[in-house]
Amino acid sequence: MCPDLLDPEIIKQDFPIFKRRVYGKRLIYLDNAATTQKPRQVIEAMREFYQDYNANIHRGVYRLSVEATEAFENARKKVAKFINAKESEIIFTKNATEALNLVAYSWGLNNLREGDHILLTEMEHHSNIVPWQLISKYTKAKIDYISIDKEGLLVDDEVDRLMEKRPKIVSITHVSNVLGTINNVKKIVEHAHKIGAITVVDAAQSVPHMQVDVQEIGCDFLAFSGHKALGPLGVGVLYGKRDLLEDMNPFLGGGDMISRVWLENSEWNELPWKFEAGTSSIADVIGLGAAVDYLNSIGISRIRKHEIKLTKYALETLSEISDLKIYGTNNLEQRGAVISFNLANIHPHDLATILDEEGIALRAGHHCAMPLMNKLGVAATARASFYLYNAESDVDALVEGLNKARRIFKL
Amino acid sequence: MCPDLLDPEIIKQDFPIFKRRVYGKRLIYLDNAATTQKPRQVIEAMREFYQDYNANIHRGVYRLSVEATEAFENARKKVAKFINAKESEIIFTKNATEALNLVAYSWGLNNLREGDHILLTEMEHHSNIVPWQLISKYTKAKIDYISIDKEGLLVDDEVDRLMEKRPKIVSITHVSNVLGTINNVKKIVEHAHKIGAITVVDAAQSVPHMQVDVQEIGCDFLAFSGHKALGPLGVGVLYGKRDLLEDMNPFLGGGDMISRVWLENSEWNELPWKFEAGTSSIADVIGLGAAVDYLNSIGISRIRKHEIKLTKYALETLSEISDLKIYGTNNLEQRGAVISFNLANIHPHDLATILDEEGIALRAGHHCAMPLMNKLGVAATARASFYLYNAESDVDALVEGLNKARRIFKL
Amino acid sequence: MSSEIYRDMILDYYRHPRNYGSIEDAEIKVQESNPLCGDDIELYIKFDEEKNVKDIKFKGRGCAISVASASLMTELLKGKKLDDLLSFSKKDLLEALGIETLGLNPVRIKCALLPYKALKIGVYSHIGKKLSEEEKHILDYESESQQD
Amino acid sequence: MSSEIYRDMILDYYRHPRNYGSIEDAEIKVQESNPLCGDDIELYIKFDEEKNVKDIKFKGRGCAISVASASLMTELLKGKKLDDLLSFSKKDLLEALGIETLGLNPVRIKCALLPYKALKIGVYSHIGKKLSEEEKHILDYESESQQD
Ligand SMILES: Cc1ncc(COP(=O)(O)O)c(C=O)c1O
Ligand SMILES: Cc1ncc(COP(=O)(O)O)c(C=O)c1O
Repeated sequence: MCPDLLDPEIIKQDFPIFKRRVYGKRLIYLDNAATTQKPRQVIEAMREFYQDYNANIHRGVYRLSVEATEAFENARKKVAKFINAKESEIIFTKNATEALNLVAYSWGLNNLREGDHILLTEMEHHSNIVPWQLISKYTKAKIDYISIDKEGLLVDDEVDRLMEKRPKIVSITHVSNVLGTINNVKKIVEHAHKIGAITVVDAAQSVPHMQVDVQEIGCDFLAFSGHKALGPLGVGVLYGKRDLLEDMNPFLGGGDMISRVWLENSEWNELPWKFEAGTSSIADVIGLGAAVDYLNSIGISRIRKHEIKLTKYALETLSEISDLKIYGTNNLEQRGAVISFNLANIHPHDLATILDEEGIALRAGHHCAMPLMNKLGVAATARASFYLYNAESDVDALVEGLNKARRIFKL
Repeated sequence: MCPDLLDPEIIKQDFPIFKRRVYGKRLIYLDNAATTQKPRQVIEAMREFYQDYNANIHRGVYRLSVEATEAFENARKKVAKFINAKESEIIFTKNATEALNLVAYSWGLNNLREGDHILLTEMEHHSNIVPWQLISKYTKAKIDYISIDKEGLLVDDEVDRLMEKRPKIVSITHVSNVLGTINNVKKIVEHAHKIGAITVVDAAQSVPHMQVDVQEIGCDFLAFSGHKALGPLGVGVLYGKRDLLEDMNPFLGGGDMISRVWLENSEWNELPWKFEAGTSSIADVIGLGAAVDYLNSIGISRIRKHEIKLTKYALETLSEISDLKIYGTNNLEQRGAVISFNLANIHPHDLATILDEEGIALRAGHHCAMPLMNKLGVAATARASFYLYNAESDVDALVEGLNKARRIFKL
Repeated sequence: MSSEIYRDMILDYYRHPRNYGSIEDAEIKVQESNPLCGDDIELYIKFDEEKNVKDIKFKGRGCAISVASASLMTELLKGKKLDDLLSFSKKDLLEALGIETLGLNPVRIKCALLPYKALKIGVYSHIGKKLSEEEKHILDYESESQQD
Repeated sequence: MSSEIYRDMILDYYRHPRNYGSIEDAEIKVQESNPLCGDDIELYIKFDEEKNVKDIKFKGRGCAISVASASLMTELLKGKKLDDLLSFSKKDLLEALGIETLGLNPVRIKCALLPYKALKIGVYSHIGKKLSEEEKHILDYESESQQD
């Protein structure tokens, strides 16, 4: 076997959940864009924290607290390194959604006003739409959306046209959680900076699957979730450029984010703590650190290669099923390991129910991207999304399941 | 032994951390107001989730997701019952701080304006001060603070005087995390409602330690953190009255909190999900459910009794140490299991370092209550806070440690 | 096994929805959607002088289960009295669909109950009965407890 | 054992802080606080014509470690050249305090370094050197890495 390629069967052994049976069948987990499974190493890191050194961080003089603080800040170092940022630029939130809201509220409430434009795309997840709608209600700034073409790619001309409105902020997904489209965020960031806009990248679907380097992209902010990258639920990350973060008002107010508080006003803590109000989800952060270690031990570029190979195989075998419509581009360089599709007029929910019986976990619905569904002209799609532990045999099982659905629905 | 009384030594056996040694000594954990230790049952519930049925909730048709959703919403039922609320009134946040910010932003940004008053107290935690300062900057509403007397109790006359300014919102801690003072929140809520104010109770230090019934208190909102109640870090709770929550704008925007999204605007999901944007910290919520089960199995009123007994013992034995000043009331009915003190002119940090060597985890600092510190005329205090697993022997160890400190500082 | 739900009856109702369409001069018009999948239903009811259901129709997009459920429900309720609409229960519908015993999971039961929810909301508002806190809660609770 | 830090020297410096007070016409005046405990320090430095430290004083509230550290630092720096202030290192201070080998935990080392941080911020701003992103980061980083 080529040492460059992953062996998903070996990797699966690190993930306790694959021991479980679903209706007596092996678990075929194809909902990685929603959340990923957790390796033993991550589960253990959290258990160890709670059993050995559970304590609140930063302000404790005693041993447990010192150990917890060290592990917590060490996880921050790991995350910073993982995306090539400085530690003080890594803010822990509860998920990508909170990270995006942080920017919308903290930067948006203080910098947007009537007549200003916010630039998004038609393929955004609700988490990168609704916060801006909320802020646009408060500030009366207007939202524009870059449209997509039939292949599911952003229309270049539309980018140019909408940039001419001189948006104050441009917030764009790196990888679509429905189409799999990988956007050229570096190019869009460059364009946006030329016209003086602030840039935000929603990297929820990219950081877990491919090398993401914030210096290389050049964006001002970048958000992702730990739980989509083998980490625990309950921790997300906002990267922000130091200068911007320093100038910004805090978002949540409370413990840990202040340096001094009086009755009338307060002084903020240094970065990154200025943006981390209240007690952090310490165990989850430490778990995320362990997830980063695990990803590094496998190698993110090997994961990407594995996913390309699997996606290629899936696109090929799925396209052999008649009446099956796949959304998004066939260009593997521009596509992550996410495949949305519809089978004839079988509703995705019905598909998912039939597949469930085969032990296949597949998502059906609007994938928190209703505007995109409208654009595609459907209410919902079925979606298979892969990760390092998925194998071609999982794709084969999916194909078999879809054929069963065809039979049930008498197609 | 009286069956009504807890045996902390037996309870300790449920908490794996007490097996650990600190500098070769047994761990004496007296920082429960910061965060509590976790019983095996809680740690196991989370491990089980990650190993057996880790999946995203609500929108998954497949088995794992159905199981995860069931466990998640079941935890909500438990929490609702625990404080006598309806399920749809229980919103999961990441901590009490986020819960308080949710009210400040969601209700405050939309209802406060110049000339309005916000009423707090001098004994609030930063998490119930700073969010209001932030919102007051946006809305130009003014904050008033009810002052405290020498015993650490709210001054009744001041309550009356400041209510006459007709505050739009009154936000008050149930139990002070520094003084231990138990405020008569029911009375203050009644007063506030008479003048038409919205009421918020910061129950971070009460819910874990005593029976809290939101119907009985009658407040509009109530916030607390799971991690201070044997639960995991990463989950907090906001209770809100249904009518109010229905009328309110959402706080964080994103997945799960919408019913429909278009490019221009969105429709919100039903309660409580309208306020739960993005992927929830599912494992932590399930862990909190297990913590509630555990607390119920012991009985919250037994815990309160145990704490009163322990606090009484601690107040008595500590007061025998000369030069030791204890803050707060001696009336055990009005005091939680929190004791802040200073020993002569030994700085609390120095005290904590000396105690640390004895395996004693004790907090030293401003306890996220700087305005209160200013009122007390100190920069910091030492603080011992108890929970169900603490015993009189822990208090004895503390006294011994303090005597050692006296010797080192040649008092 | 839950794929047993896809029996001929259900598939037939799905392929050939009964009472599909809208009623211009309906006394009851409701729109309900399932936030979990984006499916929605519009329900129309027209009464005759005796307050019996003269016509009942639905429109919308949905899965086999929700469309079959709406088809069946409209068939069951045509000609019925207003009181019957009020007493018509979740259980009645699920039994008629024959899915009570299939161990269908709660998310899919929610699909089956989308027409039911539309019906209840429509009928209550038609009789001008402002639902109390408690009643709204029960209605919601039903759907909530189905969901989890 | 970390309580060894409370040796006679440290306790003596704590009880009888050296160079305690303020300097009216100081060229350098800085206020720094430790957000973790609320302690703060004010540092004053006055130079003579040759740019040697003519007087140096501090004020504020703090624990034995930070007060002793400030006392000692001011003693060490009195009469020194501006350049010496610039090259004065974290290590110099910790060695002088004799706490490098005590395994003191990072939170408490932060206490010992509060006067040092005030000194660096004051001296840099005195020589009008606008700290670069990078240099600020290093200064912060020092305190951060001490903290965790
Ligand atoms: C009274 C009080 N309110 C609020 C909080 C904030 O809790 P958390 O840090 O979990 O958000 C705390 C604890 O830190 C507290 O003691
Ligand atoms: C592209 C994208 N952005 C944002 C999110 C939100 O992530 P979370 O729910 O963890 O906040 C997701 C996943 O749900 C996503 O796929």
